[in-house]
Amino acid sequence: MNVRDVALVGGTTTKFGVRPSTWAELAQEVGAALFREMPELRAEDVDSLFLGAAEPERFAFQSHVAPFAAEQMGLRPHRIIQRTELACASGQSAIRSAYAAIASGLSDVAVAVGVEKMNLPSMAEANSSMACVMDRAWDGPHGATAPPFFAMVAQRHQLEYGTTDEQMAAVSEKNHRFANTNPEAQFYEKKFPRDKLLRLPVVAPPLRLGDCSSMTDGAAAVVLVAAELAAKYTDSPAWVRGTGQYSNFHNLANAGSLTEWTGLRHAAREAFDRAGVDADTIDFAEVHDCFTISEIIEYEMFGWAATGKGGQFAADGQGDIGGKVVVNPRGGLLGCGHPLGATGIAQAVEVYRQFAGKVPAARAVPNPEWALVHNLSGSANVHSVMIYQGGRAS
Amino acid sequence: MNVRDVALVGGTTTKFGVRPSTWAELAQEVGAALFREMPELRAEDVDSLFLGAAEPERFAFQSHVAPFAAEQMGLRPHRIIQRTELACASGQSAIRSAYAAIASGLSDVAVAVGVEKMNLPSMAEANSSMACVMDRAWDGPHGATAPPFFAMVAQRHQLEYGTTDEQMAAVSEKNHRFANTNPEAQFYEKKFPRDKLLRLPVVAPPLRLGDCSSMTDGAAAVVLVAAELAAKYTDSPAWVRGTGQYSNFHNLANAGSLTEWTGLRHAAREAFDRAGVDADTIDFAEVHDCFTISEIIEYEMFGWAATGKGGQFAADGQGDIGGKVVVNPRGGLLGCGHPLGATGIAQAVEVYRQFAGKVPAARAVPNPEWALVHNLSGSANVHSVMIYQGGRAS
Amino acid sequence: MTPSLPTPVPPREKRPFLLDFFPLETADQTRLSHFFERLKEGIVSTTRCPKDNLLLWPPRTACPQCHGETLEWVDLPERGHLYAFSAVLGGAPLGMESEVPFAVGLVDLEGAPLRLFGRIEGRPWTELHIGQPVRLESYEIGDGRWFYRFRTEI
Amino acid sequence: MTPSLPTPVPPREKRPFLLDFFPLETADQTRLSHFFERLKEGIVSTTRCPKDNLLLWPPRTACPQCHGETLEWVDLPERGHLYAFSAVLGGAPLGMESEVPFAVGLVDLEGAPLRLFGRIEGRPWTELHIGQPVRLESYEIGDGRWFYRFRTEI
Ligand SMILES: [Zn+2]
Ligand SMILES: [Zn+2]
Repeated sequence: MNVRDVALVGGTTTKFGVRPSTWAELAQEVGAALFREMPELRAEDVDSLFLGAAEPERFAFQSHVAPFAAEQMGLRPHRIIQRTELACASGQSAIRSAYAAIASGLSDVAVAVGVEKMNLPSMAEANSSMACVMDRAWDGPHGATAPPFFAMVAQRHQLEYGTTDEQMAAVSEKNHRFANTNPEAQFYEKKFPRDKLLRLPVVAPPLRLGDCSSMTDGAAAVVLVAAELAAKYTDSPAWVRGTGQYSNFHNLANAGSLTEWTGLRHAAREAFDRAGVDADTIDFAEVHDCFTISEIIEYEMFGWAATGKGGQFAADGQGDIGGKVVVNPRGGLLGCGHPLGATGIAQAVEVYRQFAGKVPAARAVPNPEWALVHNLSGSANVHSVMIYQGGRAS
Repeated sequence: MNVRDVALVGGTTTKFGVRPSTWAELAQEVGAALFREMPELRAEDVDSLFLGAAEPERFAFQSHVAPFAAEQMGLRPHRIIQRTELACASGQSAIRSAYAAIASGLSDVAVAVGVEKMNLPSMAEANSSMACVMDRAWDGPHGATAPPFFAMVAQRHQLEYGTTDEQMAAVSEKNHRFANTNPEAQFYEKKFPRDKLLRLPVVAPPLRLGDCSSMTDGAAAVVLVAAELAAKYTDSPAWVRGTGQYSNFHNLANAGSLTEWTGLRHAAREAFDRAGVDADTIDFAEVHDCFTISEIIEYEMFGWAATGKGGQFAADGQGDIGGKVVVNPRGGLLGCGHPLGATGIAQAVEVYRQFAGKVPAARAVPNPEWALVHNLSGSANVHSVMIYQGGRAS
Repeated sequence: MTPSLPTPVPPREKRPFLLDFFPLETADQTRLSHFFERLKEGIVSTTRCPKDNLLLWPPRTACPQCHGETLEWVDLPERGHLYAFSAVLGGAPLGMESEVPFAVGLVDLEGAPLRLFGRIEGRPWTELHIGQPVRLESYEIGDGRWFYRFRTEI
Repeated sequence: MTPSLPTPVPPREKRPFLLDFFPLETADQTRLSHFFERLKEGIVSTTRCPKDNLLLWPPRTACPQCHGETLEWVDLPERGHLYAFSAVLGGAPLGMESEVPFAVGLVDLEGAPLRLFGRIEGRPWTELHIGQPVRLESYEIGDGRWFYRFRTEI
């Protein structure tokens, strides 16, 4: 049997934000929304379920979450069922697993779903759970969490390349502006002009509140199928063309340079090579802007901006519509919020919608054919990239 | 490109038991052991890492465990890195993911590793973490954990079919006797004759201590490669021939019959069909004896024993060497202990070793060609099956 | 259905959420707060899909069969009988150690197609038998929240 | 290297293990208990692979390069300088809220190819600068366990 082409044929997300819903209720909500969005999808045809979730064991005190999600969504997977975890990249991992399962013939119709409930009555407890994404026993006792780590990244980038707070704010302004077109975004109704962003409180110097993504509740789901089934579900699938990952280190002592993310260069190269394209081919990208400085370094590592010039690239609007590449038209993690396991799935939903012409004009990428999704996880110690091509179902 | 055949070409486990080692140290230990066991394996050739781990977020207060494990093992995965979770079946899920990745061409050489640290200074805390494998918010507050659930399964099987405590003890005696041949087993040096088993304290009536697997620390790792690379690593690979899973329910109210595990019948059928064999073809099986009653019902669901006759099958020694099918020659979860994520990997190690003739005579299956690995997870709400064939590397 | 005994409930030590089995029950945390409000009135209720005529447990916000989100609340019958039972004699989760030994069971409700799992109060596990009549009851857990359990009929 | 100040350490509330960042340090829990014994003597040490001449952090039981399990303990130099730093002004994990604001940084050790992450004590974050000299120290955390941190040179 040949390795099969795999199409992403639809998907949806819940409203992201501080939700008065449990993890189970978010899973039920996204299941109902998915079947409403895709009336041709029948539960009994879904043979496999891949759940991306980062820390339900802690945030929701619930383990064995793949069958738990299946019950909430009204699914009875009869080929493959599993949960994939890669912290902030757990959702993309679920899609990659679904891809491999379908390509290899193990599955024909798979749902990849991401669910995360992060807003708890005790946010200090939630912060502890976030902190254990890093090396808990050796870095954790010092107070290692994402904000001070990425703050050091920003500090070094500012020192080495002269990147400014204003350039970082340009990233946040763009992504929040795109989020204002996206009713599912956490900050859909909030305006963040640049001058306001620069007056927000400092969270971890030099990062201000507007430089950081949020603790968010949300869920998202997509459907992937073997090529020959794609036309049953859509006439505008997103084809999975390339994937790459790289894992460098874990303990912060082994990070090496904070500003040169070699793991991302490797993962991007692998994904581009498999897709047979390069960075210049990409029309739009959903990249991991957990912090503004992340998106700036990602411009550089993907090769859209020269090394050290990511800040200028942002300030020049090169990641905006009309720029070199449209980055985070959905609103990014900054504008949409970052429900860890759901983020990578929601990014893929945006890819599908852009290809299908189902986004408002204010964020529509003109004639998109190639898209890229990127997630980093932890302290940017792992990078995950997928490349999609739009096109007709065969 | 064709879907590729996938070979499991080697593996190893740490000593299972109450270990004076952290999660990280267990990962380091199994990494060192794997490279010692397979001198032809080079770290830079390992392109992908699949980690099976059930609850490191809770037991070890560590998330993002795939790159964490990579650092401990001295690996830098450059194709795929992820952790798979399916509670008690997390290890088998890692192997299935590695299989799909290699078969589809995403990976050439992958390590699937399972690590679990369960023995904590507070075992009540560990018990809470075990309990959240079930529906925490609705079944958990009542005190739902594995022992009382499987005790109800045993009670119903005894009521419906006349299964006896003595028949359950026969399973435990066999598996503990096999474990006495396995220095890596938690109970390698402990003898459990049937009369002793029947005098052990009751944990959850009718289950006694000897009917239940243990809280165990341990790690195990295997290497899977594309067919054309197999000969580089071994001349006696275990070929992955079939896989099947089924997910029925989660909340205990939706379990249906406690003694008819339809999910296992489905998963077995799927795996047998993909492998092109049936239950009678299987020479030996590593099945999920988390409790003695589980192995008895598994005899029935796989079709080796008639429905309701699993207890008699055990008492007759039909799962022993010389019986219809050799079940759990490694010593099972009862004899080896059950470090959740490591269990499925350690079962696969036994499959490899049996095919390679690397086990002591006392547990060697005569001329094995076909083997089966089974894990249930949670309240037997999910079943996972893989089928392996022994044979020369091509 | 009668609320639990009027004896005062001992106050409950506050636990971190990741060690607290009981659900958060207020409307800012769950869309199923009606269930817990009804519990305080002594009634165990659940949701039902009118379209599929399907009684659902646990209570939900979307039907697992038709995926519709229009469900209705119904009260459950309080009588049932034991389908299976066991007891926890050791190895209890954190916070339940002092309750050991305790009985648990699966209960077929009378007149509703549901088999609920729950704690069985009233008699020690050694005096239980399959088929034994039990009754659903609600109780305050000690910090203002309520839950349900079964009690053997006298 | 000097042990931490001789002022008495306030006793530390016992936390569940799944909320306790500090490692278990005794020989029944870790094969690296030597590290913690040495900490009590005021010395931060780590392991080194003699075969690869590789200094490893954190201390380990197996070499990530040659996969050998024969490592040796070496003491670390106590002086270093800040490679990067920031501070936690909010959003601290449970148990660290009362320490906010606190500074953290990556420190290049003098004379050893290691850049360690750690808490920076001695001066508020507003008075720190890249390149600032700091010194490794050990301290008792309040329940008999020890850990390490950095302190700015006066
Ligand atoms: Zn319905
Ligand atoms: Zn070495």
